Amino acid sequence: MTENPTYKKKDFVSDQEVRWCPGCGDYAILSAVQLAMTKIGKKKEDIVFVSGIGCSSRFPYYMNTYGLHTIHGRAPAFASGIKSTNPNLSVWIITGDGDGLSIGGNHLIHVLRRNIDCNIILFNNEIYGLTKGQYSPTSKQGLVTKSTPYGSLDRAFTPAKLAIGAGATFFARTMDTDPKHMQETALAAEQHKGTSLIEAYQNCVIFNDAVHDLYTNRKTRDDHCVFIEHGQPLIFGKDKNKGIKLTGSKLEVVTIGENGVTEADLLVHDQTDERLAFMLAGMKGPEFPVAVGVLYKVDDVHYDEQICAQVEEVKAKKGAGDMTKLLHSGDTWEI
Amino acid sequence: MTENPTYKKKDFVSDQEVRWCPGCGDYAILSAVQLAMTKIGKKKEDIVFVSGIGCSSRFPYYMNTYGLHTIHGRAPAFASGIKSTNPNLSVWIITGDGDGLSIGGNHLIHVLRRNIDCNIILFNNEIYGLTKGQYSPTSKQGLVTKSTPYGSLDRAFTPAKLAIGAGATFFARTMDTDPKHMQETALAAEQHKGTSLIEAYQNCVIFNDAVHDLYTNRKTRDDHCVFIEHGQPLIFGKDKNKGIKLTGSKLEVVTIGENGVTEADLLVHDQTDERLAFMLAGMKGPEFPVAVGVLYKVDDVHYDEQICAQVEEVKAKKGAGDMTKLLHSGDTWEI
Amino acid sequence: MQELDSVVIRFSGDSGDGMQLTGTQFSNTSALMGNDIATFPDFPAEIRAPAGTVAGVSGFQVHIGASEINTPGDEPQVLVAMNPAALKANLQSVKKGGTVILNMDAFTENNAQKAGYDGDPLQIENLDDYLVIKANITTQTTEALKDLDLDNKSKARCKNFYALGMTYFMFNRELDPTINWINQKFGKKPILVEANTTALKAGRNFAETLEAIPNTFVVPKAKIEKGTYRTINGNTGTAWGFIQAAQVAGLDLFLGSYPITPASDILHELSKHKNFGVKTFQAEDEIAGICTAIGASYAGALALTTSSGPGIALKGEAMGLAMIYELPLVIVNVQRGGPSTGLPTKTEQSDLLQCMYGRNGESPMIVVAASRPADCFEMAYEASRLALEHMTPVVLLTDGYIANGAEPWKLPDLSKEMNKINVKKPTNDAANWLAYQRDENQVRTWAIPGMEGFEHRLGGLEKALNTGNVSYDPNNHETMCHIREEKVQKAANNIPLQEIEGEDSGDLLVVSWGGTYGATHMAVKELQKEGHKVSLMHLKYINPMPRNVEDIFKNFKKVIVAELNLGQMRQILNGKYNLGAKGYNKVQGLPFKISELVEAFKQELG
Amino acid sequence: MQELDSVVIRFSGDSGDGMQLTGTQFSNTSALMGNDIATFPDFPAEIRAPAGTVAGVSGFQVHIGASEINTPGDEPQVLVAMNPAALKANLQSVKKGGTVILNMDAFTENNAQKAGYDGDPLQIENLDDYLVIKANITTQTTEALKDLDLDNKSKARCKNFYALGMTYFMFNRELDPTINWINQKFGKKPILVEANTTALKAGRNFAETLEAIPNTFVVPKAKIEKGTYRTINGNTGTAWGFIQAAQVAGLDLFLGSYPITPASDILHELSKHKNFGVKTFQAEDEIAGICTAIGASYAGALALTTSSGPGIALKGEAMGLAMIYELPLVIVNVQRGGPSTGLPTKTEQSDLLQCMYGRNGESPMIVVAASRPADCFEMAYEASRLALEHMTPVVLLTDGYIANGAEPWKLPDLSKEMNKINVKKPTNDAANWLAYQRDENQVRTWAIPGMEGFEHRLGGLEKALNTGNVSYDPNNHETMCHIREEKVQKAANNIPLQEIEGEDSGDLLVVSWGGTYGATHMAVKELQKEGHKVSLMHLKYINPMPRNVEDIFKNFKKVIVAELNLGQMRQILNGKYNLGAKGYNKVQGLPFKISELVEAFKQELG
Ligand SMILES: Cc1ncc(C[n+]2csc(CCOP(=O)(O)OP(=O)(O)O)c2C)c(N)n1
Ligand SMILES: Cc1ncc(C[n+]2csc(CCOP(=O)(O)OP(=O)(O)O)c2C)c(N)n1
Ligand code: SF4
Ligand code: SF4
Ligand SMILES: [Mg+2]
Ligand SMILES: [Mg+2]
Repeated sequence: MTENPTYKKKDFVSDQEVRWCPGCGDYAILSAVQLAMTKIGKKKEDIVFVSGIGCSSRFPYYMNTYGLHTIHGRAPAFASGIKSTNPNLSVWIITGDGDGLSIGGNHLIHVLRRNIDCNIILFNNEIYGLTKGQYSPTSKQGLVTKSTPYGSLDRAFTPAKLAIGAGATFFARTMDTDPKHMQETALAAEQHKGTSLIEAYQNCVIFNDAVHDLYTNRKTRDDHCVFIEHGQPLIFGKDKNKGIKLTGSKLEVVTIGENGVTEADLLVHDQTDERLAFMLAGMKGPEFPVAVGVLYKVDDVHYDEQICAQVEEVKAKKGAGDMTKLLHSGDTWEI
Repeated sequence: MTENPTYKKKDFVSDQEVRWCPGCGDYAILSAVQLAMTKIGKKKEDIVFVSGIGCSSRFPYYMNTYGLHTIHGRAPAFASGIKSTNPNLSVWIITGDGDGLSIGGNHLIHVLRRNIDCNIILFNNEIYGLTKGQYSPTSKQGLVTKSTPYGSLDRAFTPAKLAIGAGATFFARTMDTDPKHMQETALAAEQHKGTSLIEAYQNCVIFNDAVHDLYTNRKTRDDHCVFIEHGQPLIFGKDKNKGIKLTGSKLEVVTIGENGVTEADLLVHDQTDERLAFMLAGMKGPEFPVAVGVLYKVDDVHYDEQICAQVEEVKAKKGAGDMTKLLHSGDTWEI
Repeated sequence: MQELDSVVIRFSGDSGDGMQLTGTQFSNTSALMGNDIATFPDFPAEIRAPAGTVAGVSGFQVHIGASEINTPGDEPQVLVAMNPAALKANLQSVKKGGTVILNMDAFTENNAQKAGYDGDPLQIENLDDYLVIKANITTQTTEALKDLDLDNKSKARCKNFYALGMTYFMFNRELDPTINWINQKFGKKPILVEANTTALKAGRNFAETLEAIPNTFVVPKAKIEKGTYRTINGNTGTAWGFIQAAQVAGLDLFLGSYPITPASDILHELSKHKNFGVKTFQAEDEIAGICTAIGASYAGALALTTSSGPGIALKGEAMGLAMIYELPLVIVNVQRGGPSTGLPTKTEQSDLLQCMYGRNGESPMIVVAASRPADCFEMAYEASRLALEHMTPVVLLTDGYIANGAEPWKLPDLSKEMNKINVKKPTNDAANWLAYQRDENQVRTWAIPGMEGFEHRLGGLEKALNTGNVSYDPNNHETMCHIREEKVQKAANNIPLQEIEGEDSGDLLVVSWGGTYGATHMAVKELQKEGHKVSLMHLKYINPMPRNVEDIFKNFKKVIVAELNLGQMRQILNGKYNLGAKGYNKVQGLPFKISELVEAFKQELG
Repeated sequence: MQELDSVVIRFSGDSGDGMQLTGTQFSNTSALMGNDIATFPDFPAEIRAPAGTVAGVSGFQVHIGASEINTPGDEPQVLVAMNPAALKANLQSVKKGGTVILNMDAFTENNAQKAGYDGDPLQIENLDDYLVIKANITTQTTEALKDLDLDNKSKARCKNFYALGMTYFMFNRELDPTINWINQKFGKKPILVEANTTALKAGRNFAETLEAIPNTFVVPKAKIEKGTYRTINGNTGTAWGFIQAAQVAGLDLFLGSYPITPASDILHELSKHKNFGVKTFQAEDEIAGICTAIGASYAGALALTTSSGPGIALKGEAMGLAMIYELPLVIVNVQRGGPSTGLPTKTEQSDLLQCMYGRNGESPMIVVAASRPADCFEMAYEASRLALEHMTPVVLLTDGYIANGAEPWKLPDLSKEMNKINVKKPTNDAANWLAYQRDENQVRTWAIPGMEGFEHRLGGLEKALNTGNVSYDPNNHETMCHIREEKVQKAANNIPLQEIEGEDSGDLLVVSWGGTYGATHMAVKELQKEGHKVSLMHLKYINPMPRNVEDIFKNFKKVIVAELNLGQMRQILNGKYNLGAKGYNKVQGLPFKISELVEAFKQELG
């Protein structure tokens, strides 16, 4: 392996003007990802950003790497083709809650199932931004939007639950208002071999402003998010005195020092425990804090590696293909 | 409500010749469902069977009810339209592991999310039957099929996990070799308000024979299936002496009477506990028995009821629509 | 005060400047004052492109007249440019001698740069041919509102009403309609009512005292047909046409749809009218959109799906299914600039062949197209009527231009002016009913779940004649393919004969279809006035075509097909009638200008 | 022993009777013995329809000859019917005077009923015109195998080899090729080798002793071109053609596909050849199939997607994207009976317009079609070559008939007979490279991830000339639409000129395309022999068409377009060249018969 050049953030800034609404959460994510790219140890020309359609999906235009802005919902399929063709590439999928979970839900669960080694950032603003504000599969029931003037009727997906149910091997949550965490999460995703799904809480100032406020606002964040780490107890709160306890299959918020609760009583995060990850995935406010960080990470075979390995195996077994031989295989005759 | 006629099974047998391979598991399911129909308390003309494409999807032709044989993978969407239009109908979706989980995966998770009050029977034979034997999203990794002569590479979905992750409110497992259980499960599904997903282990004698044998064969079934019931401890085995114990987030197979284990130590099934259901969903052989029966059932709003309620609400609020009024609403002027 | 027969004004500014609203107010006021109008909202492609850039310019063009107005006009005579980018984007299209109103507050160095000017825009652009009115619109607005208890930003946001006030003076518009609108809109926030009203009046007063406006104009009432009028845009008209069809047919209306520009507004509009028994289902994708609609149709609703090009591409398989099911269904394609994602906010007519042929197998379908914003109501109604009476999916084509464009609409007398709709319910004789038994028009009947004794199954496999059971018989397949084709063709007996504008014979027949009517109509009229033997055949019924179409062609020496694509209708007509017709084609994402058509037709006349 | 120039035999029985295998053996043996052959496997639509029913009948027709054979024959001269259903399904198509071999063991009352006979089939059918050979094939087979240690069911299963043996005697076929095959196939189970070989021989011997076979026949070697031959079906040929193209281009081959009848076998075949660097990706649906392929193409593979009509309908949106990306891609449509799910196992040519136009916007694409099983290799290669050399998606049309049908194929000399493939990699000058800079054929270059300095982004929005950056400029859009169209049309310089069979001028030009070549070729040849001034223009390059096509039309008084649809190619040709051509159309899920074509063309000749 040749030495990779050392990059600065600006090396990943393309010559295209960034076009999102002023105040949109997308800017912060773009910036964090550009920074993360300087640290992943990949050459610029070996990085591909693939997106669907949506405000968030304009992302690849702004990255000075290879990139595809594709069609609505299908980015995981394009990425799967890219990665299966050239597993050396670092492939990033950028999608939205509409792109990835509405029209693109099937491709998302299938890329997770195949565990193709790529990284997905799902910009969850709980709204269709680009088409000017219709509710999405993550919108809270009852949301009044352009297409639901009397309130939406659908129950919402919890992306984390869906992903784990589909067989994801890596799921993490982060947010636009914590660029450092965003950056670290991107790095952790790239390091994971297999599909890494990052849900990023993202604010759409125009059509769904402050929807994640409880979790992302610096004032309330600490009391409503638990930043989890593998092997660490689940502690949160401004005063670091709250925690999560597990009894049977029930989670509970407790206060350290009250009712005799000590740190030792708290649930310790094990990112390799699928069932635990599923439980954490479901926590939400206001009763519970949401879990932020890597909820789940487990190693398993990944398709892109296997598809290449299988080609090599068969080559080894049958020898490199010889077309003339193939044509003459089986019954032939001379005239 | 007028009295429903009393039906015999033959009332649900259509005039079309049943066309599956001799020995196919589909026959048993058809028969069980026809019997179940006599008990659900619905008039024949108020029942609709909707399917996609596949061997299993020929099902509606054989039911003497209303029915649609649609296109590949989209049955949940058709059913959603039917049920939203006329919530009085009993709507049944028939799908396969290819139809429902490959091309149709997105519609499946979205109908579960919306919790439309219909019943889905997913015929899981872990293969594409109709197209003559390619692997499917539930096929075990490494399966040699027409399209994978060197073994398949994809990891398999566990339908139960996927469904619960997507927000299902009812999930049950049953099998073609236990028609009585199949029938009871169908009845339970119909009684549930919201989307009921039944996974039926089904044998494809031609392309994937005996794939579920461990669980469905009468000889091994009792040792490899735990038939679960709400409020009952998880006991299984020919001698009814094995059970499942839960410690932390870990499940364990124990033997009653060994190492001091008594029935009281066993996990008691609570079908309303989503996290527990997710754990049970993941149990599989040979180490674990698979859970058969209703894994999960919880009440929640269902879209079809809501969409009608919303129409009534708005009518009540604004009065029944008057087109002339609408045309003249806002600014008008006379010439 | 000078009298004008018509005038074209373009309001242009940054996406955040409220130009759509300003243009709409100008249009509505003019309509209320008795002018004929046509509007052309011209959105930027992105949500809030960077402030100040050309990409972020949002425009609204309105054409008002004392006589018939059919297009938003080729060249604006007045341009209101709220910033340098707006000037840059629009100046070249302004008529020489026209007026340009500039908000000088926005002409900063920074903004000039953002707009891509390499220096002072007023120096760089050659403005000699225009009457330039410079006004510090922003500061004057804040100044006018200085006593109000509002932050400066909110005050500045009223600048569009200030600019509107200036144009109201210039064209002698009444302030009341707009003041009423402000009251309604901001009723709950009296401070905003006051701010906007004050800004409007201040703008008007400023213009009155401004020496730079040497002349004011008046556009007299148009001599249009008597009746009650309102303005309507195409998407609203489309939505209402469907509601009306459902009401007349006595059915619930069901829309299965997935949002997409420029079709989403039909979904939005229908969602508001649940009290008409309208159900709107925002599906997970376009495929589910149409499939839920087909399900709803099977269950007995008047069912629709709405989308634009890329979404329609996804519906092809299900459209074929609806066709072989022979269930009523309307598929609306609000066409936009293609191919692929293309130019989402722009207009085009390039999905005609897709709608005709974008399915596997022989899969004929009725296709109709609306000709202008005010025609969408009727054509949505017609599409529904044909779907229900012929038990078939029907494609309704509109486009981004007529979908968003508005014009006055003479409200129909619903009790008299609408065709009856004859829903094909079977008689009660269940015992002898067959799902695919047909009437003389090859139309089958519509039995729905809940009807006792009519239990039946539909499928996508080929069906046996009459019974509809699965059939692999070769001859049956051929028969069924012919029957389905014949059924669609027989709808020709159930649509109006083709009208032509002008003489029945002549040197040139101009053929147009769909949303270009305003422009082709005006261009042909102009040529006719000049004495040319030109007539117009504007098609709204595309498949089947009216029975007299073939005969009409025979009486013209030449045929030219004008359309906003590379020749799709021409391909159909030439293939069908061997006309050897030429085309006038434009694919710029923009509607036709009358002048370019006049020129092209003249050239063809020789 | 009578010498025949050609003979048509149809093996027919229940799905479980092994008729596909029997037919294949007869074909292969005949080919090895030097005959020309053509085959037509005719599957039932369902997997194992109920045993004994007409729906469950599986047939295999083979045409062998001492001279050129191009179709599987209009009417079988020999029918082997393994049960009553097979008799019922096929008797009406057997040539009067032909031979019918019946397995009397299966002619039970029960089976007759299942076949829909209301009594004894031998009484009900009028068999007077046929030579009927009754044999208790099942019992005689079990009898012949009585000493083998096999259960009776397995013994009875060998009855197809017994029947095959009978036909081998009748037509003096050698047993060795089949015995070799049996040895290979069942090598691991000697008991089965013995059983099947014994059955084959027993059948042959039985026929020899049978008085009922009054005559045996010999079909001499065909006088065909010298070379090495093998039999090939269209799907295998297609798969191999792609592998060859990838080898020549020096690229890996990537297939993204979703199974569908009758295209799945291309996926199956390619999956076997991973040692050629072939990757096959069975996607979750057709959309993912094409999208993975586009991704693979962007990453530098020769990328394909394969499907049939309903699956192609789903790919429209992504095809449009590949088109605007201008990436190489081949989309194979193995056409089947439509519309909708239609007749999945039957053949048709009704997806032509879908492939040409089934996308939003102006979205031109190269379209080519293979003419016969042995042509699929070449056309798959050509499709790949054109995709790579013109940086565009290319549609390759085949159909169920040529996909499953087999014929002898003279193996090409790969080192000489294949066109070079010129992959459009950019030169190393990254600094001056632009993604959409073009050569004289409007073709851009292909830079792939991993190439330093060529980082670029592609998207589905309209692109600026040369740079490929997003552009909403109206004139640029028009320019780009024209360029993309021109690029496709320029490929006409890179394909062979159109050949015609027969004179350059005459009374009638027959136009056909794709998989019907065998029949139209034979029909025209027959008419030419009769002295008619008829020529054949068989199109394989559909968009663009060869440059000389328009001129060819000019020299014929009439044109007739023969196709297995309701007139799709006719619509295109008439629309393009204003021919006023008539059509001969058939939509029965079946290929053309030579005789029906001869009759139709004669009628058109007047
Ligand atoms: C096939 C197709 N259907 C619909 C659309 C319209 N569309 C574009 S983006 C979008 C949803 C965007 O929402 P999301 O993915 O949440 O992205 P955001 O804009 O919120 O970042 C829709 C419906 C399209 N471009 N193509
Ligand atoms: C759009 C489309 N794609 C592909 C097919 C081909 N196809 C039909 S059924 C099927 C898979 C069937 O598998 P499954 O759903 O598991 O049903 P089974 O036959 O096993 O009961 C496929 C790929 C089709 N009919 N339509
Ligand atoms: S609409 Fe919302 S998501 Fe889109 S750019 Fe604007 S703020 Fe961001
Ligand atoms: S192929 Fe398999 S699933 Fe299909 S009918 Fe036969 S046994 Fe059943
Ligand atoms: Mg969003
Ligand atoms: Mg299956």
